Amino acid sequence: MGSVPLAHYLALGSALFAVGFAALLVRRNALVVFMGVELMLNAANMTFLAFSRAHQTMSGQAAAFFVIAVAAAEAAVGLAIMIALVRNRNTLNVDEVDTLKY
Amino acid sequence: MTEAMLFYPMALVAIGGALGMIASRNPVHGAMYLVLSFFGIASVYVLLAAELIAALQIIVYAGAIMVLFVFVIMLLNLNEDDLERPRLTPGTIFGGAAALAFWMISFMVFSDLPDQTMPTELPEGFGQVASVGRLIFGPFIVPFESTSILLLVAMVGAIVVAKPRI
Amino acid sequence: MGAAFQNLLSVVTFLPLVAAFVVLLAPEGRVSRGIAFWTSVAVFLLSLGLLWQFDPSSNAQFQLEVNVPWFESAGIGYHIGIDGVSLLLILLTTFLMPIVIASATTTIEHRQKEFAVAALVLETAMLGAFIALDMVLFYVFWELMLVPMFLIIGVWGSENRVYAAVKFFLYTMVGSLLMLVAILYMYWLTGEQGEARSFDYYAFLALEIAPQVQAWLFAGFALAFAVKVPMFPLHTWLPDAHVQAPAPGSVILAGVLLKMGTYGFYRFAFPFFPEATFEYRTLLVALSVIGIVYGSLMCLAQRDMKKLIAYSSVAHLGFVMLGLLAFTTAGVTGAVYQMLNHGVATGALFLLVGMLYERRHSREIADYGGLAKVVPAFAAIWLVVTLASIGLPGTNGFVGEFLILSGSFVSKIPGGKVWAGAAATGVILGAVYMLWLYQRMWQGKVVHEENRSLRDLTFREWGIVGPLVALIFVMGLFPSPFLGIARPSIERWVAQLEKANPALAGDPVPSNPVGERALRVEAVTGPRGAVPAVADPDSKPRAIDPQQLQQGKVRITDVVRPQVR
Amino acid sequence: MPKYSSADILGLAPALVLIVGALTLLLLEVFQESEKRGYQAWFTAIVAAIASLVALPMLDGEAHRILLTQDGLFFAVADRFGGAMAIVVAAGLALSALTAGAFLGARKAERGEFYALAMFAASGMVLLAQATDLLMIFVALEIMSISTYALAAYLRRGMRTTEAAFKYFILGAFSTALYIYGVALVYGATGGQTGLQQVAEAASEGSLLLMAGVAFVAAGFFFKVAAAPFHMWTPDVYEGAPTPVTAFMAAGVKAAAFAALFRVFTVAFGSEDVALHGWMNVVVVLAILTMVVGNLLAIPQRSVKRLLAYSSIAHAGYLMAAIAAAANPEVRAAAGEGLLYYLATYTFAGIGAFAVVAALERQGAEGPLMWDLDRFAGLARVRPALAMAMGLFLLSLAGIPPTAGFMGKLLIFRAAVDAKLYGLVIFGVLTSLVGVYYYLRVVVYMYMREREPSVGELPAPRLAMGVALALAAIGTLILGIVPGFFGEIARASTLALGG
Amino acid sequence: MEWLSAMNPAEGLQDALRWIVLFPLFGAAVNGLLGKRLGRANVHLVACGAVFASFVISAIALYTVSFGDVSRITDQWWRWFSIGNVPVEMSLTIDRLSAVMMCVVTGVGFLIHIFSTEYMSHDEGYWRYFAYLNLFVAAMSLLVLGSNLLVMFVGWEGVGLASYLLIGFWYTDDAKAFAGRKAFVVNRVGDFGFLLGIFTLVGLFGTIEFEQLKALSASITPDTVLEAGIFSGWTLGAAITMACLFLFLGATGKSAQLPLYVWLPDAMAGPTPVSALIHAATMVTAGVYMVARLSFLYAWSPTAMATVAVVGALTAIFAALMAYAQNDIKKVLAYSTVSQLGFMFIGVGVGAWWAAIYHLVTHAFFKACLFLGSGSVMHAMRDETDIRLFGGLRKEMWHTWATFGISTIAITGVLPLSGFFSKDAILHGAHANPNLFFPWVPTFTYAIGLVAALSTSFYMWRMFNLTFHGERRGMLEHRAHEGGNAMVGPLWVLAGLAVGSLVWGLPLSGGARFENFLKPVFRAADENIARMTALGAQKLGVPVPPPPAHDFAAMLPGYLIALVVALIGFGIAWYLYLGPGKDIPAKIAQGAPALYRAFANKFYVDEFYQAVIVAPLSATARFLWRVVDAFAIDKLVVNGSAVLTGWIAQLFRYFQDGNVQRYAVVMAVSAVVILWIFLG
Repeated sequence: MGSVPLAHYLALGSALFAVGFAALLVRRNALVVFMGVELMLNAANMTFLAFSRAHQTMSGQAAAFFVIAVAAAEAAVGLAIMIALVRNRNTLNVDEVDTLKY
Repeated sequence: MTEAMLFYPMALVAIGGALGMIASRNPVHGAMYLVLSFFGIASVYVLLAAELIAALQIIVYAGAIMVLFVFVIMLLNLNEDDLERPRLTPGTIFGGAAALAFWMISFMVFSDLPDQTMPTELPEGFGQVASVGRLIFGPFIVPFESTSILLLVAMVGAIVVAKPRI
Repeated sequence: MGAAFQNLLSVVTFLPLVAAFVVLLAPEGRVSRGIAFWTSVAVFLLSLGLLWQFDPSSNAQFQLEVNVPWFESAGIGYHIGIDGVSLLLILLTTFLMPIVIASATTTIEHRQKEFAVAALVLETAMLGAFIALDMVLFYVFWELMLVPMFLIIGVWGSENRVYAAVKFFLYTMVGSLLMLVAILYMYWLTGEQGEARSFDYYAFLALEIAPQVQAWLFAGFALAFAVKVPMFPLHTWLPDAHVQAPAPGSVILAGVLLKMGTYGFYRFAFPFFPEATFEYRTLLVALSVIGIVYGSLMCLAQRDMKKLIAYSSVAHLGFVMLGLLAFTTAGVTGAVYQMLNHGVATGALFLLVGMLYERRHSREIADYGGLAKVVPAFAAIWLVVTLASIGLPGTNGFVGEFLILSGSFVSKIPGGKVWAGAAATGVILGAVYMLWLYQRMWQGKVVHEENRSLRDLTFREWGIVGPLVALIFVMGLFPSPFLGIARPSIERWVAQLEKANPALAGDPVPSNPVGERALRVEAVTGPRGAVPAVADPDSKPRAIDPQQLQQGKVRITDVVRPQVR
Repeated sequence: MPKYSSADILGLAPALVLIVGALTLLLLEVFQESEKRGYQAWFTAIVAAIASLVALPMLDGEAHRILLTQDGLFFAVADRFGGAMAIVVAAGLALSALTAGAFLGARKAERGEFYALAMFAASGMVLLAQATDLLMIFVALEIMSISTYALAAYLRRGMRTTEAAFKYFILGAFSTALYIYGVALVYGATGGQTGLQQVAEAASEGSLLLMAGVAFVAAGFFFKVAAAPFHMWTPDVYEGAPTPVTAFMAAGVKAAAFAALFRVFTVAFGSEDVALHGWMNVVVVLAILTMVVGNLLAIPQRSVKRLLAYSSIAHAGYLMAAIAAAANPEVRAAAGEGLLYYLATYTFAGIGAFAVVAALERQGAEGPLMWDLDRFAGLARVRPALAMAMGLFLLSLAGIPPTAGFMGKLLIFRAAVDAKLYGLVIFGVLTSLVGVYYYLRVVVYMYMREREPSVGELPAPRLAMGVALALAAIGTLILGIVPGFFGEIARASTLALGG
Repeated sequence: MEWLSAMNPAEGLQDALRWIVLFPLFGAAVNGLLGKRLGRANVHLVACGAVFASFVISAIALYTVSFGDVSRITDQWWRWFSIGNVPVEMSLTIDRLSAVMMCVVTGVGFLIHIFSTEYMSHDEGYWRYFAYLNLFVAAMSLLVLGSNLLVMFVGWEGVGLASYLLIGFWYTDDAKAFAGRKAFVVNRVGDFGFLLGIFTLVGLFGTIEFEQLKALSASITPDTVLEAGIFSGWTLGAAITMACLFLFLGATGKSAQLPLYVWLPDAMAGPTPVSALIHAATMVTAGVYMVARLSFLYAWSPTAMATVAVVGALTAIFAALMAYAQNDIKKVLAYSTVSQLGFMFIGVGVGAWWAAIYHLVTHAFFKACLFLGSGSVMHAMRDETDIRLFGGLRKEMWHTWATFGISTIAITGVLPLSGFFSKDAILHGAHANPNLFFPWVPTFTYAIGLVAALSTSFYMWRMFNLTFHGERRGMLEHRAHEGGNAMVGPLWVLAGLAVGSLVWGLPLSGGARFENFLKPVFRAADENIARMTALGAQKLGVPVPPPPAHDFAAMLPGYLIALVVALIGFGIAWYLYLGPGKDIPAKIAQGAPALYRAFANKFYVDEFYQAVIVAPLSATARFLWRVVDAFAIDKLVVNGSAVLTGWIAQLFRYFQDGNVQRYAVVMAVSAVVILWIFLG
């Protein structure tokens, strides 16, 4: 006891990924869907950092840094798109955004 | 000893927050749960000797991004009718199953790893601002500078998209 | 000019394409028509120059070869060259094109300029396919043909034209694409067996391919060509395409495009895969014979004259395939000749149909009847063409059919006698349906009032069908000049296949030992009264040497032509 | 610490030129009056031209590893492959920009931001093609993606535009997450490496962890290249986005993504264990699936834009075939040649076709009617040149000689045959036959139908559009008739990639 | 005649032979292309002149081969093409056989041309008519003169074409157009056999030249088992039999034998002079000529010979029976022609070659005369052909009556006219020539031949009596009148020839003149028969039968029987149609209506063919088209695959339902599946 095995960190990461996955697939609210994506990015970060520590290489931390930056950028544009969507459709329910089909 | 004592509760917080996000009907509540989860995650980051990233996690994610989320939610001013009711559709079933399957598979993968123990000794300044900074501004200069373009793009893009008229 | 002369083959091939661009920029009407027509005439005249450059007695497999890299890193070359057979087909093409373009002046009622462009592009594509000795180059031309033909059917066709055009395109493309796969496989093989990977004809020819693999590759090639021929049961695009195409389109389609399939078999499929060819020959022979009989029977059931002629093409091309598959000099010669014949005769028929359609706007046979009284010259020409189509001796059709049937009868096809016999019933059926058509359209009484005032052939129309009718007789009576061009190539070809399997290919020996002896004597002394060892058996026999007569080297006749008058 | 040199700057020059161009436009936009924006499209085209010019030196010479550290870390490379891709991307940018100039001009919606975003996206694409590190790829991918999200949403007054952008964004973010998670696993599996070569060295055998990483990285890429079953966003997004953007997405995004996919899969995951016995079969299946789905679903479409969207999926299938062939180290060079050539042909023909759609798009209407086949009816009479150009593009897309598309298909199928993927090739040719059917349908409408007055007036022809179409047509013809020229480049560049 | 031999006729004739063909061909071309503008007189001049020129050359050639130094003259024209390494020469050759044929063709042809100038004087298509007629003569000349099977075949089909054109001359009448077509198609069935025969010979001997075949045939051993070529495993005799039978199929088509005779009665739709020339005198004898030409081959095949003889005999009797109940003057003559052709085939079938040719020649004269006579009657009777309406025409048309009568005497075989000798020569050959292989054949053919001869006599006299004697039974108001010189002249010339040609058949000591005249031609055949007989005898273990005697003494019993038979026929016809038994035919018709109808309807052979061949064929065609072609292949397979693709596309399309989350689920599931696969 004392030190936590690598697998547990990774499992935590994959658990977060799975939850984000689920949020993305199950929830109808576009914002919550997007939050799921954010969670998945965090899962990736968790994995990076776990391995970074396991292998004692810091490039994993640099990677996490980039992931956070990307997440921020995505959030900016993504939220802007949702604003535009609500302006047009007055809804954030992904089920209702389906005029383009077949 | 301390690692385990900190890890499992924090992991629980992270997972719980995430599950709370999924479970809450109101997106604002969801966002709050997510912030909670992020805090948990950041704590685990600390355990992983990534102080800088943990700080960034709090500042950028919990601080900036989630505020942005909440701001948007408020801006859009959703009322009660917009709150979704949980439904079981083929999509949700398959989605949930896929997520679960993924998690199961990941167990298989991770348990297969040959070396499970975390090294206790870490190099000097591992995960500290200085060393990570040297890394990022040194070998990682190309992706780092690209990130600046990325952020610029995001800014321009957000403005273009969110501007009321063209 | 010198360079143009040296590259005459390329000039002939690409001149129409250049003209197509010029026409595209020219104003609609007389000018663009004129450019198109005179270009095609010029191309024909230039292709006569090819005749002059071509040396039939040469031992080279191909002549006028040009081989320059085109896409060097991929092993694709601009490799062209002709043998006697392709030369004949080139001449057929260039000969038909001016006629087609001239006939389009009246039969094509709108967008004549675009038609001329399509026709010229098509000409380049067809000529290119006949000269290409690089598989990719060939494939490029082969597929390029589809586009203008598609437009010709689809834009200028009759009521159901779009269906027919699309069907034509897709149907013929199915096979081609599988052929492409086969080509690519063989290309890979050239890398395995040779130094450099190449799409070159010779490289493909030199491949040694395991029999099971050959079967697959052969299937790919054969499918492409069989669709184009078209062989039963892959023929159903043809009636639609023919019926819907405008008359000039049908002429090109029947006259040249169908020959692409048989030419492909001749040039590529059989020489590349001799083992597979022999393995599946019986099947192909059976399909050819079925095609002959089946096509003829189809004709008996048609009410639309273009459809009838289209199905008759199925039968005629069945003959061609049978002749090719005989792998005897006679059969292949006949097949090649029949390709030309079919181009001339069926081309002429479609032209005539077009002229009728122009007058009456109907393809229903029932809408005609008794026309010979009204338009006798028209009827006479039609009859002549009909006779050529059913292979009356004296017309070109006979020579081809006879050579094919005799060539396959005496060939080493297992059961060749029976197949040839079955095919020969096509001769009967051909007469049945063609003459029935003639009777229904031209004989009897005039039953439709509007037919009473039909115009007979105009001067221009005479000019269009005249050359074809003349050619029918010239080719029927004097086939030797035509066959002489192709004969050495064909003999080489047959010898090549005979080498691959002497038990199944090659010229027959007479069954009777006595006959064999006679033939050997013939070979030494030449036929009755001819000088020994005549290089070209098709040339006119020359006078006899009296000395040989005395020495008994020359055989029996009671009176021989004296050398000096 | 890396050592800087001018070669490093030159190696990044194409991307830098594009970025500088974008920044210039952004700055100029501040001082811009609304009527005088006509130059922006031309400006973009010129910047693209300069970018491709500065990419030319990359085409001959040694690959230069940009900012190589002592540890052997480097994130991008200036090699032939990258140079060739930069040129293809620049061509796509120029054509789309000119198309957009006409398109937006007609809608009075020209803004500098549009072109700036396009140039940013292009710079992302160039970087993507040059990137040699999974993280660098991630960043470049995001530059490209985020720009295109914004571009897709550009005409946000249209309902469809925002919907398209929304879908694109949600799924794009999802795929990004998949990708980066995969990178993280690869990172773990290789003992902390993300550079492609380092990964290759560390992971010649496929451990479970590595293969899981490869799976997620692949899934991320499959989304970007629109391979079935990750393709489902494509028709919707392509239909909803402004047509010039669609053109740019179909050609540029796909080209860059395929370039990166090729580089990653051959360099990092190219060992026999990982490739030949690993991802190849999956890619084969997906390639077949993509070809089938793309071609099949294009058949019932009446909206030409959507039809072309499905067709672009089909083309992704053919490109996937090249990837599958590249699993075999022996045919990797041939596969890369085919891929690169095909991308170039698709850039010209695909953008050309979308440009024609843009030129005919019905203004003021919403819905599929905007691009209905009826809009194309009788086009050959009204606008013969436009119809002819469209015909040419469609023939190229259908792979009929002597257009570029044929040569592209030939090279790809050649590679697949070399790799003994006969089933794939046969599926390829058969589905391309299906493709011919729907391409011909458009030709049928253009040449064989009469124009109905009810479909509305055609927009007036515009110079930028004409130039774009002419360039695309010339490119399509040249790549088809004189294949040697670009073929050599493609061959040399993939040979150098270390096949 | 000094000048003729001085210029070395053989040499001069070499190039002249082609003119036999070319003159009429040019005549046809000139009349066909320009005839409309030339004017009637010029058209006549061209047509008759061309044929006459041919006749003159033929006559000179006949003289040369009969009395000159050479027995054969060959004109090498040009090399047509080659069947592989078998050259096909367009070359003409004339020997005694073909010279006789040529003289008959051009001579009778010329007379008929002359006759036609008046007969066709009212037809506006006269120029066309003469063009066709000239074309026919040209083609027939080619047929006769061809030095190989293929040139013969050119003529063979050429005469078919001319026949087609002339039968359908009045093409606005659908029935006539149909008759022409029927003739052509039925002939094509025969030609099919002819072609296969040629192929067989090519495969067997590698040559198609008559002279080469003849030379080769001398050294044949029929039971050799062949080793090489397409007939390996066959015996040589079997292969030759196959060739001969195929060629004979061709002959049955052209010469209207069972089972392909059906076209000839219908061919009477053409102008009557055409019937005289083509369907009586010349073209229909081509089959006989061909068999005679190839006699040296048939000699090696007893089976083929027997087949020829039996088919000839059956045709002779069958056609004669059908002629009983015909009321159309031309139809009677048509069946009579078929019947007489049967006689000729008996002749060639039993090896009495010269007799067959002799009958061919005499038949040409009297049958042409009969046809022209019937034409004269029709000309006088407003184109009416029903003999029931005639009667007593003797008074109005004396010349016609006289010439018709002479010819009838000739055809019925009454002493001493030519028909008697020619027919009897055949009958004599039939019963006297031994047949080791099929011993029943001589008896059979002889018996049938006698019955046929009796029938011939009966129906010919019946027709003659009904037409020219008794009282007019119809068209009472119409006054018949004799034609002009152009019509009467040829009648008399032909009648004269019918009488005069008897001199060749007189049974002199050492054989008839004609027999000796043709001996060189048939020497090879006779020798081959002798060889074959010797071989057969050796095999069967019987002595070689002696050759039959054919001097007058040996033939006398046969003559008497034949004469009696002819007279019985005459007697019955007189009794039933002029004498006291006038009402018996009607009674028979009433008493046995089925029998009568069967006779009158030609035993329903046409109907039989219609039901067994034509109708099934067209039904099959329709079925194949509608069901196999249009439905099974095109709709089901071709379009079906397209439609199926479309359906699948439509089905899959609805998976694309626009819901982004659905897409995400698909992506996610796929990703997981891929992961699973990657992990193995």
